[in-house]
Parts: sequence; structure tokens; C-alpha cells
Amino acid sequence: MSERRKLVEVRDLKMYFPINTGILRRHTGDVKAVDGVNFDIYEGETLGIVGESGCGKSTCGRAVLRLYDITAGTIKIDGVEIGAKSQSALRKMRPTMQMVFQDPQACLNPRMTVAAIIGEPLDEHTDWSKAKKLERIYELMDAVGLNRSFANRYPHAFSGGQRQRIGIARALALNPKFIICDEPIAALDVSIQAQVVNLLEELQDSLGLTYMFISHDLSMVRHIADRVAVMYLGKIVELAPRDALYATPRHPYTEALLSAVPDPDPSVEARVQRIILKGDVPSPSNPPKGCNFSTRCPKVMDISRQIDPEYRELAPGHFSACHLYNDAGETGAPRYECNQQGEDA
Amino acid sequence: MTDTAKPLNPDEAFRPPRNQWWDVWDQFKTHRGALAGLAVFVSIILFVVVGPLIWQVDPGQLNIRLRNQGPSRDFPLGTDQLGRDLLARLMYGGRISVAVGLVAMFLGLVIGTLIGVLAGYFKRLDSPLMRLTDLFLALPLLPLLLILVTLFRDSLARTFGESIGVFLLICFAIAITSWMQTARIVRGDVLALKEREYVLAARSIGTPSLRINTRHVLPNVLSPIMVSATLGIASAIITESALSFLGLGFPPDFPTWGRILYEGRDWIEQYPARVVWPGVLISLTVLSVNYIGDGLRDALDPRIRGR
Amino acid sequence: MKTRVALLGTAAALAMAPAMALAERERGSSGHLNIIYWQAVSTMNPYLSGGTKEMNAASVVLEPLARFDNLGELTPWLVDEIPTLENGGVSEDLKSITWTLTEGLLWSDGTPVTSADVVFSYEYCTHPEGGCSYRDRFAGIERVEAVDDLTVTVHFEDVTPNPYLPFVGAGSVIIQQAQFQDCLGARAPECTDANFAPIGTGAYAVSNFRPNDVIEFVANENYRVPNQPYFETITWAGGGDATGAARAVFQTGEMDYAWNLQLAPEVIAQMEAGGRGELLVDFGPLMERIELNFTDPSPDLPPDERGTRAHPHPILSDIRVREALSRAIDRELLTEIGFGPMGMATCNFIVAPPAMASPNNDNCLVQDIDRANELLDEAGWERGADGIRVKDGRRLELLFQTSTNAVRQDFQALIQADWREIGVEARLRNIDAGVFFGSDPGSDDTYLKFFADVQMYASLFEGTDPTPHLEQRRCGREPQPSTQWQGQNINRYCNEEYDALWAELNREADPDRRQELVIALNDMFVQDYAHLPLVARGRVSAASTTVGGIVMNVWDSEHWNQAEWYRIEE
Amino acid sequence: MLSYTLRRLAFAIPTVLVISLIVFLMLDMAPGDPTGSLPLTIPLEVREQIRQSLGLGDPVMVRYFKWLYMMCFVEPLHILAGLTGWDIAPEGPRILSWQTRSPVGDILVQRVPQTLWVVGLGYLFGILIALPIGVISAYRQYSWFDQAGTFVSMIGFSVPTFFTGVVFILIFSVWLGWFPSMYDTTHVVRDWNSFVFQAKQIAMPVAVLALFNASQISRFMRASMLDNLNQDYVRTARAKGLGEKTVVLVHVLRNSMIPVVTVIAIGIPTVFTGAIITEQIFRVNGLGDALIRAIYVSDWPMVQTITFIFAILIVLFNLIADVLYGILDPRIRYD
Repeated sequence: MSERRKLVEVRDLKMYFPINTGILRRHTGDVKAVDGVNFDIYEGETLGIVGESGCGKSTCGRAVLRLYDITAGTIKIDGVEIGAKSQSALRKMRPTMQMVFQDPQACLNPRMTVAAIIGEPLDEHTDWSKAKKLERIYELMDAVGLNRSFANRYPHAFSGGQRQRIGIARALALNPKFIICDEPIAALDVSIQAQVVNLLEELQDSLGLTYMFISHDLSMVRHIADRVAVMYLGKIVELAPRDALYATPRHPYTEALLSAVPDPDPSVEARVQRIILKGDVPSPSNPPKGCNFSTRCPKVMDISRQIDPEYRELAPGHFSACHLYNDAGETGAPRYECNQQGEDA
Repeated sequence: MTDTAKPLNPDEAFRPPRNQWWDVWDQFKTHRGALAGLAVFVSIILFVVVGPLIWQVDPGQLNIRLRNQGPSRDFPLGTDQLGRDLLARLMYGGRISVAVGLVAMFLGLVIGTLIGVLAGYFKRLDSPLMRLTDLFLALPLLPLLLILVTLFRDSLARTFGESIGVFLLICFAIAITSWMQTARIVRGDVLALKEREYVLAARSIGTPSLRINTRHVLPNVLSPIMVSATLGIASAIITESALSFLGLGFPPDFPTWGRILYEGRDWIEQYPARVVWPGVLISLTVLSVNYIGDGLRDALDPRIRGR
Repeated sequence: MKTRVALLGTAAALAMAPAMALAERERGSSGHLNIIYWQAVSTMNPYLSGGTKEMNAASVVLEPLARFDNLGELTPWLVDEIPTLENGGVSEDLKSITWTLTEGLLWSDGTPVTSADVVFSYEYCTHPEGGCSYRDRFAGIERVEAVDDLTVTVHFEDVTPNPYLPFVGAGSVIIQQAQFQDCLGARAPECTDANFAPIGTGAYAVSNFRPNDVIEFVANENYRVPNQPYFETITWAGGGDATGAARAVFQTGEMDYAWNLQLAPEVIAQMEAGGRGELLVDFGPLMERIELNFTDPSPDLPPDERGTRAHPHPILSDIRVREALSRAIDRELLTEIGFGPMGMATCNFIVAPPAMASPNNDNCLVQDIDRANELLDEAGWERGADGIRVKDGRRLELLFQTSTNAVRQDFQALIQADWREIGVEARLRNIDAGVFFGSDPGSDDTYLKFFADVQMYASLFEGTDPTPHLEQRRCGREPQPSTQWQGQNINRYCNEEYDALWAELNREADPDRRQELVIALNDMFVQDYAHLPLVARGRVSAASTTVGGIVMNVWDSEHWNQAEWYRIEE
Repeated sequence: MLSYTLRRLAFAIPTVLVISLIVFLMLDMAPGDPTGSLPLTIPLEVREQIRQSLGLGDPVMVRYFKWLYMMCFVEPLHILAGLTGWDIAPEGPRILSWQTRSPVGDILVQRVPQTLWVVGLGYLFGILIALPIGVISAYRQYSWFDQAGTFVSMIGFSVPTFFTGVVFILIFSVWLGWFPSMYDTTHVVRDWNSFVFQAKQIAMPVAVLALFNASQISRFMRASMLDNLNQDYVRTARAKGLGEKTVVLVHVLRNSMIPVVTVIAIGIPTVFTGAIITEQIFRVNGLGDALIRAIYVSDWPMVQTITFIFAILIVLFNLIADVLYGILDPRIRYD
């Protein structure tokens, strides 16, 4: 594998939301939405982020774009450290990194026309003439497959898929290198989902984009992502190239997630043994001691309840944070039957 | 570069979409009370704005020999104790009363919206500004107004002249004691709007806070603001009248509806018209504005509009 | 001797009017009386208030040694006779007066009234920390001496031709030493019980007092006239407004007596038609006037010279202008509009008592626009393009200020119209009464500073002697920076002849000569057009037709003879 | 909930203090002068002495803290002592009204009953009228009753009380002679006749206030009922076969009352502040009347004290309303 350029480097990213209680509103704790996350994204690839709702993946995405003021950590995008930059200093960086949002209805200002929405980044970052801007807007509309004649309409006149195209056009307006897709298809009908995903893939090919693709839909991630990170309760528990992850998951949580994905082949589907997780996701304001997953892990060990497992590279490019693989880390050999179970399947 | 004035779009298929205010208007039209209110309010505005152009009588013109006249061709509503034409006084008085209502409402709205947006959008300002709002809510309003008026009337009158000084003072006093509801409503809406994805989208684009507010937040809190605007006009008109009625509003040689009513109170038995006309005008204005507000509330509520 | 003659007359009148009643009426036989003061009474201690309403309410309870009757003549009240030069009560050198209390007088709590109470009343009001409102009544007194239990001598520092100020009239009452013993000086306001329910010698005693709300009185069991007062109880309500008070007497009959009904004449007339009550009007020294500023109030002058005699007024220093302004005013019309039967157009500075009012100045009563125009033409003021006169590039424009008050604003408007006819422009301004009549030296809007060209207000004097009132117009008495703008020569009038004549009046003891001097001073001031008298204002009250014995009195409290009021039986 | 309440209370105290300071400083700047309302016959030297005796010589902050101490400590003890007869009244100066030269606290004690009676009854009747109107209007939305109710309530708060008050006096007092035009504060209810008199004299001011209050509350009631009538649980209740009466009066009404109760609680302080005009017109010598008269004669200690009391009432009832809302509506929980 040739040494690819790292476009995004995230180190120990933390995003806490403070909780104030009591008569004096003292700071008594934090919602640890993102609690020490590390990953890189290589130029031109798609990193999928999966996890249950509430695990912090959207927050993570927004934190990477510095839509929040992060609690700790560093974020380097295209060689520039942005973790501690002020919002006004960030402004110049904005064209590099863009975002496509989850809810195509909510992400468009209902009181602006399509042209105005797509043109807003241009208004902010260029001093082009109106005509030039309009030309660019038409170009973008063509690129995402919207009829030019819709330019003066308001968002409420469009279907969900069309709205998402508007959102994508807006994200593309400034020729970004890096786009975070925050569950861009979650709110769409299944028939539309494929269209949008295909559009994203086409654009990636033609424009050389880098994606961070956040989703809870493992099959869709499998389709689009090059590498996949699994998040649980504010932490990345496993990160691996797509095929490695889907073939040999090295974290009980990943296994549980994968076992829940329906297989189109009924014969396979019939044989699948679902791993049913017990209990609820603990509150991110009060994560359990030791491993975050220890309260629900089917393979929990005593050590899990005491010590937070280290996030380590088990195989080249395959990272995991689980005590199960602590000793076998070098060989990648399974230590317990859990992996055999996977092979059986 | 192409000329920006040139039609940019040769495509004939372009039809500007229907502005959504038309939808609001369509819904508004179905509210009969609101339509009637609008008609009455427009007539009152015409009465006080255009009226004096048609009925060119100086409201301050004394006609001592013709005082306390009943309705006649020269004085359609009669004259007061100094022989001033009641119709002309009502027109001019209405100008002031309505102007106070509009200006005070506008001021109150600006203050309330500004504070609401700042508090809702900037987390750091939220707590202090909301405490400030609570503080103002806790101020006893009428007494405060009375004190404000007694305190500053003369110094302002000196700086700006009698009429403008008092006008400014009263508008300001009413505004400063009535912005809090607007601020609270706007803050609540902004807090919700701020989390909307299109605001996040704008942030991710790099739109600065000021423009996020003017472009994305403000237009979307317009409907609650509109409703509190109509209520604001009504209460400002009543407050001004009440102040004049307590003898603390505009100076006596300044006809406002509240003043005319106050002065007419002594004469209510001999000349009930002197009390009834200003009273009816105040009530009608407030009533019509309230109905407009009612209709607007319904029309701006998408849940109702959908029905 | 005039005083004595008057005394006899009054005594006769007093004896005759209720004579028939005296024979049959018993104390308390008339039951209950309702009085309404729309400006409510705030305290029962007149020394702490200074307001007429408080003085009136207190006069039912607290009494002076002598009162003025309805004709303005001195009447012995707690004494048997008025001390004079003739009967030896007033010393030959005019430096002391000796009063002898009627024997057997009792306070309403049954204890005897002694000369010590009189002395104490003096000490109470003159205490330097007390803030007594009637302090000036006791000015110029060297000491007050209790000669024996019933005799009091007041020693003046100087020759005092009019010794009838201390302990005379409703504002200078005798309070009980026993009750107010611990209330001297700064402690005065702390004695709430005493201030709200003073023990007095009057016909009634307070049974309940709520400040600014209501007072309830019961007949004084120890009142010196055995069968008086006729009313058993009085409810003295406060609050509402003048219209409501008038309505309550004239129309609904809820009230028997209403005080100070300054309402539009037509309103009163209409209400009176209800027939349940009648209007009581009498004229005292209260007069509405326009003061003309003799000094330049221009804000361009340095602050310590503005409005001082260092800068004579650029327009009003000319007597022709002043006369023209006076002649242009239609006083009869003002009276008709503003006061109706409750006012009288006048051209005098001293309008009452009748004997002191000058008969020489009636020429101003009729508006004379032509003469006014002539005078201004003579003075060199030419009509400009807009009808306003101009001289040497200066427009004949005057800033006209007064307090905020419906009648005054009507007057301003009318006078503005009158003056416009002779080419004078008046810019109108009205100032809140609390500010205008306030004494705060920091405010530029007080009538004392008079930073305007002309101003209108009403003024009066206490009692029947105009000497102090005339003194106000002496040179050097004007408000100025060096006196912190205190002083009563409001228009900064200065005339040596006037000062000399006043000095003569101040030394003169002979009543007839005094009268001549007062009229001469009045004429000198008025004929100089130093200020423009407008309307003599009457005191206006309303009484139910079912109440008898009321005698309106403008020289003392309206309730001076409260004991003699009675219910007319059908 | 408790912590929320305590925190709100903790904020309420500085709020009230800041208000009192603001009002105090404003009054201190006032151009009016307590001697301005004295007759002109009182000479100027005497006026200056009166000014000094009123304590105007001290610096502002000294006067403020003196006032605050007396307001928060001396006056309440005196009032308590007056009510209970206990001997707890502290020695030393009290807040003195400039106009009456008597303690402000005593005057307020005299004034409160009138205000409570007249204005309180006006509010109570207003609520009693408003609730059924609101309920029926909402239940029969767009019926003639609703239209009429809407119209009447619109009239109710569009016609200022100073207009209705004057018209009422003219009609019922002057023309018909049914009710007295002036309120007698000394009247004591002893028997049936005196009760009838009391009812008569209180009727007009109460009616004016009730009309005004009813119109506002009925609007809230109607809106709240409408919100609830469209909820799913109402359909469920009907589907279960519950009687219409039970559905509306038990289920809907109970839930609709939640916001209305808080609106009513918030409105209580306006009972005191808003009735100034009504008290003025009907000559009810209550708190509002005391306030406006004090303003007319520049009796600042009185104005200061009454505004302070109003501020406390407003803060207190806002707090009560919020807490009430939290208790009544389980969905709302603070913290």
C-alpha cells in the first residue's frame, strides 16, 4: 500500500457538554459526547462512522468541522491545525471542509430560494459578480441533477431527495476537499437513498472528494466506505478497513452490530445467530467504570469493569479497544471462542 | 463582467414562485373578524392621516364665542369648552395616539427582538440578559411609567421641544416597560432555531454570527414578532391614554384621545359626545388591532394554515 | 375705633343668626355630617403640613386665641376680648401684646387650658429642627411669657404695628403641651398618634384618622358652648376628584359639604341644577396674575448673571410694552371661561379685604386692542411680515410659562390669541406644579428663577394684613444667585419710592392711614404695569341645602364656625 | 424541583434589591420637591427647614441603606406588632411619608384591605366568569356563543377601564341612582343592611375590574381548551365510551387548567398595580390611590415603598406560577 496523504488527523478529540446543577448551578459533571477519539482520513477515501443513535457520531462529525468549540484534542485538516482556532480564524478554512446534513427538510432555510441557499457560501467567500455566482449555481445544480428552472423556488416545494441534492450542491459550492456526510440518507425513502448515495460516489470520483460518512446503516456504510470506525458511547471501539471489519470484527460490540444486519440471502439469514445486547446504553454523563461497553458486553471480564481498554492497532490498519485482544494483539489470533463463532458463521 | 442589471436568466420557464406571505394572506382572509378589524384599522388610519387634509380646521383654533356647540355643519362633532373643533381635535389626537402606538410598539419590538436574539443565540449572554428581562418583568410597570414620566418630562421637553420631547419620552417609557414578552418569545424561538440544521449549515459555511442572525434566524421568528407587534400597538395606545387620563401624559394643550377623554369627563352629562367619541375611537382601534392580531396568529400558524 | 365697632357687629351677627336655633337645639341633635375633601387630608397637625386642607380639618379641633370672621374682622375665640392699645392689651411702644384666656376652658380630654399651652405652642413651632410650616407667624418674637395661668404676653423684638399674627387665625393654633411634650423639633414627625388625633379645644375630637383617606370626628364633650356642636359626628372623606365631590353634593346627595370645587363654570351650573346643594363662593386675597420679568432671562448670559438686575429685560423694561400687554388682555372673558361666578376680573395687586382694594384701576377691565397697538407703535415696534412686531431686528416674542393645570392652559391659549392681535408672539410652556412651585435651587424651572419672559400663577397672603405681601416687591428681595434664588420679589421690581412708602406702612399703627398706604402702594405697583393682575379667585365650596349655619369665610378656616352647623329639619 | 425553587428564590432577592435601588436612584433624580406642593404663603426659609427635617441632607446611598434597613426590618416588625399586639417593635426611626409625616407602614396597613376587597373580588369574579365562557367557547368553537364570547372579551380588554368606569358612574350612579359613586372606607359590615350597602358600594369597581380580567382569562382558557381538545387522549377517552361530560370536564378541563392556573397566578400582582385607575375613579382609597397621590405630591418615601412592595409581589407570584406549573404538569421538570 503506497503511503497515502492524510487529509484529516484527529487526535484525542473530546467534546464534553457541561452539566450544571444545584442552587448555584455549579458545574457538577459533563455529558461526554465524544471522549478521546483518534482517527485519520486519507485523501480521496471514505471513512464510515457507525454506531447507535446517541453514541456521539454526529457530535464527532460536527466537532471535527469545529461547529462546536471542542473540549480537548487536536484536529488537523489539510495540514492545518484547527482544534484551537477561533471561529473567525476558521472562516478562511471553511471552503476546504463542508457538511451534508441528515434532515434535508431542516437543513434548508424555508425562507430562502434554492439559488440563495446554494449561493450562500459564494456570498460569504467570494466577491464574484451576481452573474458569475449564478453561473456557478447553475453549474452546481447541473452537477447534483437539479433542474435549473427550480432556482427561484423555495425548499418546501421539493421532495426529500431533491432537497438533499440542494444540500449537496451547497456543500460543493466552494470546491471543498473534505465533506462530512452526517447521515445524509437517514431521512430519505429507501428508493431515494440509493440515488443520493450514487450521486455522492459519482461526485467523489469526479471531484476527488474525501468523505467522512456518518451512518447507523451498516450495509450502506459497507457499500460506500473504504474504512469503517465503530463508535460506542463517545469512543471509537474499532476502526478497520471495510472488508477486514466486516469479515473479522475484533470487538464484541462490532460483532453485535454486524449480527443485526439482515442478509439478503434467506439461507444465510436463517442461519445467522443474532447477538442480542442486554440492557440500555449507559448515560454519557455517567459512563461505567472500566470499559464503556462492560455493562452490556456478552463477553465481559473482570478486568473490563476495572480498566478502560487501550485503543491499539491489532493488525495493520485495524484498531480496536478491547481487553479480549490484549495478549493476542501481535498475532491477531483469537483468544476466545468469540472469533471462532464468527468464523463458523 | 456582465452587467448585473441585465436579466440574468433567459430561461422563460422561470416563474418566480408564489411568496409564502400570499398563503398567510389567504388564511388571514378567511378570518372574518380579522378582516373586519383590518378594515376598521385602515379607516382609522385614513381618518387620522388623510382626515386633517380634507377637514382643514386647526385643532388649536379657539372660538370662545362658539364654545360648547352641538354638532353643526361647521362643527360636525361640536366644539369643546374653548370652542375648538372636536372633529379636528380627534383627528390630530388620533395621529398622536396612533403614532405613539406604532412608535412605542416598534421600539419595544426592536429592544425585545434584539435582546431575545442575543440571549438565544449567544450562550454567554443568555443568563445575564434573561435575568435582566426577569428584572424588568418584576418592575411594577404603571408606577414605573408614572415615575419615568414625572421625572424626565421637563428635561426632555427642554432638549427636544415640548411636543417631541414628551412624545419621545412616552414612546420610550412604554417601550422600555413592554419589550419583555417579545424578548422571551424570541429567545425561545431562537434557542430552537439555533439547533436547526440550516443554522449549522450556515456555520459550516463560515457565515458570521451577525449574518446568521439576520439571514437565518430573524426571518424565521417573524411570525411571533408580528403577533406581539399587534398586541404591542393595542397596549401602547391604551397605556398612553391611561397616562393622559391620570394627567401625566401629554401636556394639556396637546390633544390625544386619552387627553380629550380626560378633559371631557367633567362634561359627560351635558355633552356626552366629548367622552364617547374619544372613548369609542380608542376602543375601536384597540379592538381592531386585537382582531388583526388574532387573525395573524392563526394565519401564521402552519398547523392551522394547513387545515 | 374700627376694630371694636366691627367686633360689636360681628358679635351681634353671631348672636342673631343662630339665635333661634340656640333656643331649641341640643348638642348632637343634628346627627351625622358628611364632608368631602377631594384632596384628602394628610395630617391633623397644621404645623406639619401647611396645606389649606390640613388647616381646615384641624380647625375643627384646634383653635387659635382669635379668629378672623367672614368679614375679615378679628373675633375673640379662646379669649374674652381682643387686646388693643385702647384696652391696654397692646403696649404703647407696640412691642408687646397680652392675651387673657377665657376662664374655665377645657381640652377635649377634660384638662384645663393654661397659658403654658400657649407658650408651648410657640416653642413647638419655632423649634429650629421642627420644620414647622407656620414658622413665619412667630417671626420677630423675642419671647412669649406666661404671666399667670390665663395670661400670656408676646414680646416682639421690634415695633410691631400689627401684633395679631401669632395665635391668630387657623394657621396659628394652640396645641396641648401635655400631648406634644415629647414631640419637639426633630421628633415631631414621630408623634404619629398626636399628629393624627390632636387634643384640642374645638367643637369636635378626632375618633379615627386615616391619612389621605378619611377622618371621623365626634362632638367634643367638653366644648365651651354647652349645647354645641349640633352635629354628633362628622365623616370627613378624602379622595376622588373635584367633579366627583361636586356630584356627591349636588346630584347624589351622598355628601353634605364639598371643598374647593375648581370646576368649569358650566359644569358647576349644570350640577347645581340638581337642586340638592348650593354653591358657596367668597373672595379673598387669592389672585391669578401674570408676572413680567424685569431682568433678562436669556440662557446666553453667564449663570450667575442670568435673570439678575445686572441685565434689564430687553423688551419688558419699556413701560409702553407692559401697558400694551395688559390692555390687550380680555380679563372678563378669561374670568367667564375659567371661573364663571367663582372669579372676578381685577386690575389690582391687593384685591382684598374690600377696604384695602384700590378703586383707582378699573381701566384695564375692558380690552383695548387699539390703545395697545398705539402704545407698541409709539415704542417703536413695527409689524413684520408675519404680523409679529419687530424692533432693531428683534421679534416681539415672549416665553410664557406657567404650571400645568387645565384652567391655566386655557388662559395661556386665550392670552396668546389676544397678544397675537397686537403683534406679540407668545411661546407657551407649562411645567409640572411640583417643579414649578418647588424651592429646589438646582432646578431651572421654578417660578422663583423665572427663566422666562412672563409667567402666570396665583398668589395670596394669610390673614387680612397685606403688609408682608407688599414687602415682597421691595428692591433687594428678588431671588438671585447670592440668596440661592430665594426671595419673593418674583419679577425683580425695583422702585425707591415704593420702598420708602412701604417703610412708612411698616411703622404705621393707625388703621385708616394704613389703608391709604396700602392703596397707594398697590396703585404705584399696578400703574407701573409691573405685573398684570387677571382674576381675583374666590374660594368655592358646595353645601347641601339640608345643612344650615354655614358661613363661608375666606380669612380663616371655612370650618371656623363648625360648631354652629346644623341639619335643617323638613 | 426543590433545588430549582431555591435557586429561583436566590435570584429573586437580588432582583428585588436591584429594583429598589433603581427606583430609589430614579426618585432621587426627580425634579419634584416635597415642598413644591405647599402653599406659596410658606416662606422659603421655612421650606428649606422642612427639606432638612425630611432628611434630604444625607448622601443618596446613606439614605438608600437607611431606607432598606427600615423597609426590611423595622417596618415589618412594626406591622407585625400592630397586628398581633406583641411587643416586638424596635425603637428608632421608621420610614416616614413626607406628606403625612407618619410611618409609611401604618398607612399601607390601612390601605391594603380596600385594595384586597375591591380588586381581589374583581379578579375573583373575573375568573369565575371567564372559566365557563372559555370552556364553552372552546367546546363549541365557531358557534354563535364562541363568536359572541370572543367579541365580548375583545371588547373587555379593548375598552380601557377609565372609560368604562366613567360610563358606569354616569349610568348607575347619576342617572339610575342604584349605587353610590364614592367608596366609603370606614363602612363596617355589621348586619344585613350594612352588608347590602357594602355590596352596593363595591359593585361598580368590582364589575369594571371583573369585566377586564374576565376577558383576558377567558381567552387563555379557550386557547388552552382548544389545544387539549385536539389531543389524541381525548379521542381515546371518547373511544373508550366515556360520557362527553366526563371527557370534557374531567380529562380536558383538568389538563387545560394547567397553563391557565399559572396565568392566573402571574396576574395576581397586577391586581395591585393595575387597579390604580379604577381606584382613582371610584375613590377607593387603596394602595394604587396612595401611590398616585404620593407621585403627585412628590412623596418619594411612599412611592419607593409601594413600588418595592409591588416588585416583591410580582417576583413572588412569578415564582409561584413557575413552581406551580412544574408541580401540575409532570412533563415540565426543571433541572
